[in-house]
Amino acid sequence: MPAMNMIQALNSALDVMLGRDPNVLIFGEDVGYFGGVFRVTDGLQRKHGVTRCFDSPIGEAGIVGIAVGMGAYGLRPVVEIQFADYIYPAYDQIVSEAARIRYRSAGDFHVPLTIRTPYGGGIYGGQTHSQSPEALFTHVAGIKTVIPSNPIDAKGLLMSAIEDDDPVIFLEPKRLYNGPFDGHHEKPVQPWAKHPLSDVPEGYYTVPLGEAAVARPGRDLTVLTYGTMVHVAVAAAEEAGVDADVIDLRTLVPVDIKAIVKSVEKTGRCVVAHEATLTSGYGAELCALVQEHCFYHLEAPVQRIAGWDTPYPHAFEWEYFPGPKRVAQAMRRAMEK
Amino acid sequence: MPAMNMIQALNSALDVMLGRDPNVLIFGEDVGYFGGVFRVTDGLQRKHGVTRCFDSPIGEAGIVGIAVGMGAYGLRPVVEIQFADYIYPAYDQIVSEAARIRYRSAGDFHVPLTIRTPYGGGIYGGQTHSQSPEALFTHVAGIKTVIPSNPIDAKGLLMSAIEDDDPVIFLEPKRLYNGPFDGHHEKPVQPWAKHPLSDVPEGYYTVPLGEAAVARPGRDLTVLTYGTMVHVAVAAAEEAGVDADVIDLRTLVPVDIKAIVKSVEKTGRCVVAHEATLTSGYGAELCALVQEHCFYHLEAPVQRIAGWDTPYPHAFEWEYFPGPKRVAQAMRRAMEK
Amino acid sequence: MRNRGRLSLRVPQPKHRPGDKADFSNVAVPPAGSVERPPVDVKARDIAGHAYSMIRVLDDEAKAVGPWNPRLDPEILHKGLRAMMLTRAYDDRMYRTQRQGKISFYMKSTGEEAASVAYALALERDDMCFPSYRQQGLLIARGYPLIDMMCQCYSNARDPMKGRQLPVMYSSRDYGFFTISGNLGTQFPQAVGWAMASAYKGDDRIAVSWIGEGATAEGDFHHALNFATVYRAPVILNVVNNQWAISSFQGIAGGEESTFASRAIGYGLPGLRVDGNDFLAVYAVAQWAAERARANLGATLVELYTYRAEGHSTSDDPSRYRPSDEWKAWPLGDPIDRLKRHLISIGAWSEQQHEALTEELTTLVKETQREVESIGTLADGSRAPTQSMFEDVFKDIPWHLSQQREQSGA
Amino acid sequence: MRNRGRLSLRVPQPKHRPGDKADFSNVAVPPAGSVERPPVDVKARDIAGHAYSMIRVLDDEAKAVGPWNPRLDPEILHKGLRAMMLTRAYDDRMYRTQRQGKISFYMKSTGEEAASVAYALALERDDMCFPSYRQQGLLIARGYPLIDMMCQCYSNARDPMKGRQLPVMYSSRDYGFFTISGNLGTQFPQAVGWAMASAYKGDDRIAVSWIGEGATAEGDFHHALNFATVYRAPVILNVVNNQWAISSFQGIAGGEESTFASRAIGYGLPGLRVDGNDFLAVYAVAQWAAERARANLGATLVELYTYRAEGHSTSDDPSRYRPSDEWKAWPLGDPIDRLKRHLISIGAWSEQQHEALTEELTTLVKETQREVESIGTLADGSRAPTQSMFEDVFKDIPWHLSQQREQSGA
Ligand SMILES: Cc1ncc(C[n+]2csc(CCOP(=O)(O)OP(=O)(O)O)c2C)c(N)n1
Ligand SMILES: Cc1ncc(C[n+]2csc(CCOP(=O)(O)OP(=O)(O)O)c2C)c(N)n1
Ligand SMILES: [Mg+2]
Ligand SMILES: [Mg+2]
Repeated sequence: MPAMNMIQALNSALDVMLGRDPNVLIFGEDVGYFGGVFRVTDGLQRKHGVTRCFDSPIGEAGIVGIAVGMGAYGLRPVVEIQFADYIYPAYDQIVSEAARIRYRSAGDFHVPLTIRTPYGGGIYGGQTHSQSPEALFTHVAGIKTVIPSNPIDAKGLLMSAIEDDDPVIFLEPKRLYNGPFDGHHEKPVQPWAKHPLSDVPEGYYTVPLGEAAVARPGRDLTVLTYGTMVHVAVAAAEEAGVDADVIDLRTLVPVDIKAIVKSVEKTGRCVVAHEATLTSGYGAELCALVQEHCFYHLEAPVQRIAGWDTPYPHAFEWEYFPGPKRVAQAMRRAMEK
Repeated sequence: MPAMNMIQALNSALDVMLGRDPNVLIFGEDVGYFGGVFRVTDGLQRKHGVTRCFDSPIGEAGIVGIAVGMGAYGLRPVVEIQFADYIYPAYDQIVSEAARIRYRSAGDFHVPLTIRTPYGGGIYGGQTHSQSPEALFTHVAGIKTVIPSNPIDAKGLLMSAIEDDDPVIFLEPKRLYNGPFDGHHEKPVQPWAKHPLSDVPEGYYTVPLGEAAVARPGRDLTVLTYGTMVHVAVAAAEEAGVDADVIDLRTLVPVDIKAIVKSVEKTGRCVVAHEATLTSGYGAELCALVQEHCFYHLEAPVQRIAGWDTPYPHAFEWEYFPGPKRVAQAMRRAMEK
Repeated sequence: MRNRGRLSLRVPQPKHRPGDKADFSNVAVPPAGSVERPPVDVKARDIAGHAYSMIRVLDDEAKAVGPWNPRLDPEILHKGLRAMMLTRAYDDRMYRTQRQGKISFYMKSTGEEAASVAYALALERDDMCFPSYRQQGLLIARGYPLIDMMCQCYSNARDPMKGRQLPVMYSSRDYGFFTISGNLGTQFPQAVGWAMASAYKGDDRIAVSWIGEGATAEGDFHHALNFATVYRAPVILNVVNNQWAISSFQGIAGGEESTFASRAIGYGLPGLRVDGNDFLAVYAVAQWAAERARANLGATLVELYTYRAEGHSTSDDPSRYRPSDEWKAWPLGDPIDRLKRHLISIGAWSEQQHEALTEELTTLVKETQREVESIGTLADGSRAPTQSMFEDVFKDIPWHLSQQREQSGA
Repeated sequence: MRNRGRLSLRVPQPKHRPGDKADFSNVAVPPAGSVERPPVDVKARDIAGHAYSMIRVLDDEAKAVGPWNPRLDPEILHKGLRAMMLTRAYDDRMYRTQRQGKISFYMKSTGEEAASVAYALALERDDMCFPSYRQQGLLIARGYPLIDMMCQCYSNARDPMKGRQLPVMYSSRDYGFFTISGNLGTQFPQAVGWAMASAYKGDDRIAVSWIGEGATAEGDFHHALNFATVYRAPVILNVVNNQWAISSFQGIAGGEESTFASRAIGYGLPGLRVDGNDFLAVYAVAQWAAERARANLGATLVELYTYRAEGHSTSDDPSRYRPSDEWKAWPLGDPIDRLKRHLISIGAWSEQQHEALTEELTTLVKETQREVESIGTLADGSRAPTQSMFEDVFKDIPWHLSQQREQSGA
């Protein structure tokens, strides 16, 4: 099997799905001839034709509104929002429409829509190319939220998302596109090729939505995380010398509560980590779930590590990014008490 | 002092502020000649003139975008979004613009904007007239989120919000407009006039942002809540026979952490209640804060009571609404363990 | 450039408020038959003038005249008349039902029946409609069971929407009627998306949408026109300019500065302005735009010029913001009355037949209502099973919703 | 209606891709001086044709001709030339600086300098600009310290934005330059709001905004035009049609179906289409629209027809999606070259002077850069104090941010 980086894996998922299902089509800003600013749709227009992968006007609300109508017709549109930071104009069509059409019509209509969008920091993108808006979707009934952390999962989850009959927000950790990243920005970039999870099957397979994975098994402490932070957490565990059970949630809604409970009951300690701003982040939900389901197993408060409650400041990339040092500190705090 | 219901109190706040500050102006859908679909701006156009309180096109994004520009000029616009359910088209202008202009310009510009909007259920409004979207704002750095629960607070908080130099989302519990409501929909509606908190000063005063109030002092258990649910929680405490310390948060961001910690340290037990959907609701943040700040005082898991994770279904108003029965159950659960 | 006069802010005001005498003499009403009917493959720019005129077929004597006369069989006219009258009878009944406290809410389409009924008859049965909340005439004209409409309003056990939506928020895939949103404008780009999908699949069905003139201010109006023009989508986009958006008049939506049909011009789309109370004119325009769409020539924007004869909804009292006699002063009359007079003038109808039909439809609605009430009303407790409120959030119920269903005791 | 041909989806394609020879023979370029200059109180509908033509002043011999000739003093022309040349020199330098890895990102405005510089000179100093990211010429023409611009790009200790924003995302209240957003289109309604505020206060200042032709597809474009027309806001709304939006050509924004200036028509606003590379034409149109706005006659939409000569940003490689010689084939030339030739033709400039000025400005930029680098660069660690990242989220720092500041160790 060829080593693929995350871009290649996502590209392969789209290619396979375009090949399998004539109802799949792709559009978004710059995704057609050019292949997307991160090259995820590279070559798809040439291979599958201009009506299957094409450029759209710069109007995110329009993109999603159009896709909702296509979904109602019976297609499976896969749209790209160029950066997650630009998804807000489409928020109404996502929240009021895509998410609620099945419910409000009592199943008469539904929208099998996938919205792909690169999210997260680590690329000096400043306040409008670094955001992690997942919690703004996990609060909305009727949407699934998915975040992969490696090429194999990225491809398998994306194919599942496209086949899913409900709308899926598929957030791609852009800092992981070209290589795993553990937060050590001072170290040279590693390519995915050296990582076992880059060994991606060429054809069709799926990774089911709603199932977490164990990124690093451990006994002392549970880390609940996703996306780029999975790699940061694994590095932090080594650095803190803590035998952490790092759970890569992969799907945020519906979350794999069994995997969470199993791990926290085992370890009795928990750290929750994400890049998004702390307050009302998805970490708050994880804290709440853990204390609801595992209160009597908890030996210390759940520690949240997250982006600060500020916009993402360009010059303070690494002060903002919740890197391994901060995660390791949280692990130690969780272990001390 | 005259008894005012919440609509009159809010109207009075706007009237006083229009009188005090020529930079205050009001606009929104149907707020001008007609005085708003809930009558909150009734009479203001007649009294203060058409340019100080006027109708706008039906475009929430436009309304907020215009207001951001006015704020940058130096005005203090107060805009109405007719129902909180219709705030999503404006989400980008709120999140990417109003919330971040001070930060991104390093203080060169700021936007003293108040966005008023009726929220919450209890009026058989169905999926698009019942929503509680507060958590979609509490996650966003740079916005304050305020929710009053009675006429005195409503007026005082609204005047503070208008005077505040940061953007404020001011959510008005529409089911409380005409009278306090404890969730007993089968009982006849009580007017505010019979309630002590309807004794509203006619002129100018403020209730500071960021300070919670004790709606019902108690020793056994803390309830953290806001808006309509304050009244539901007080009723539930009586019904459950639990001596609950009901904290009316009033401001969600920045939240009054001292009041929270003081109460939970006293009671050791906590229930969090809101109407919004459970998952990633503001209750999750409250759970997380309580367990972070009071872990070693907690004798039982924090209980969350919230709207179910579904859209608000018209025919199931009272099965959806987290009424006193559900809150009382949660109180008993919190007391049992 | 300095020392200019000071600027001032203009806020548009309607000509008349409660207490004033209604007067529409400012509304230019061109004679019926005076607007040219271009071929469907006309260049949009060559008919820019159509956006400022008004396509009318029925003249003051209720005769059908001019190039837009669709020359319909009386059979179709009878169908149209019946559907408009049934829509009105149904609206009247449901309004009163709301006033009696039996349903929570209602929205009438009185005075605007042609805007939906004429379309329903001009379109193919499987063309897809993306309505706003005031096109109940589409369902009625397409023969959707009245009883199902009414059960939806009653939110009872037979409500096809399972009590999930406010009254009037119908949905029927089988009848080509997209689920109505409470959020204004969202259906407009969705219709364009559906039409693009149809074109993508090499289908021959088109999509049609309706938006209120007030809601054209939403961004989705722009997105719809823009995507429609870029991808040449087979879609008809209607602006129902009924002069009012709750309490604000069409000037607050920009209607005093230009027509809504003229919004098409900047996108390079044809914009047609039509007498919305003229059944034949609406039918003819629908036919023209549908033919254009089906010929792969793209979208048309249509302004249906009409008047909202009643309150915005049962929550509204229009006497608070407009003269109560505006509807009577409205220069384009009543679509039902005008079609009735036309049918009489061609000898295909009579006052007696009209009275009998009115009677028949009133009875039909009453009897349907009796049947609906025998199924049950929300107040009696007839409704979908409680546990159904946890269904259809997703295709399959995830763990957290089944847990919540359990907690709810449903 | 059945048995029609099947529909098909049209996706617009540019005429040329890499490897093709660039050819703009399809671009209609009317002769300079051929478009009428109406009085500023003209009715928008009476100049609908202006949206499809092109206002041009400089003819092929670089002579200023026709009714739009603003007849400017050479002094102003010299100012304009200098500001355009400084903008280009600055852009070139910063681009190279990014390539050297000293700054993280950059966006040039090459070929579009007139779109901002001519405006800056035609407006009053205290009129408020709401730019997108390609109007650095405004700051330069208004005399904003080059060193501060550069420090912003370096995110160093003197960056007025305290390192909070990507390079080029300037802000200066003092110079009437609104803080640039990374989100496209949001500034357009904000400008209208500012203008409405000015009118509300009886002020005489107007607002001006710029948006790319690609970004006109955002809803905010529609909101801006709609609110501007309804409240007759004193604002000038510019669409910079530079033919490209990253990799997608203007047809993807609807530009093949109509002009962007014509979008004004449906709102009842004047829409003027201008040769954006003609300094005098841009100046004249800015003057006209400003006069109209200041006379309380409302907004104007201006399409500045130009060409993005370089990549979208330093992250972009245009040779992947368009012929590399497009810029050379562009029929409207280079705004700097055209103004230079005009000045020479009227005897107010010479090749020698031009060379000397180029030299002077290159040196100025270089010396400024030296000064900036002596203050420091992000890579060296020169930047605002770390704790400042917790400031300006709110006016006052709330408890949770001061706690986080503490936790951060800043
Ligand atoms: C996004 C959104 N904003 C506001 C509303 C509230 N609202 C419901 S109907 C209405 C007026 C609509 O007027 P118009 O579009 O002219 O349609 P009409 O009722 O006249 O058919 C308003 C403001 C809404 N439903 N959705
Ligand atoms: C809301 C939003 N969507 C997408 C982007 C990404 N983006 C940045 S610039 C750009 C192209 C803009 O093209 P145009 O408006 O023509 O301006 P130009 O760059 O040509 O000046 C895109 C798609 C963004 N910044 N904001
Ligand atoms: Mg209307
Ligand atoms: Mg461009």
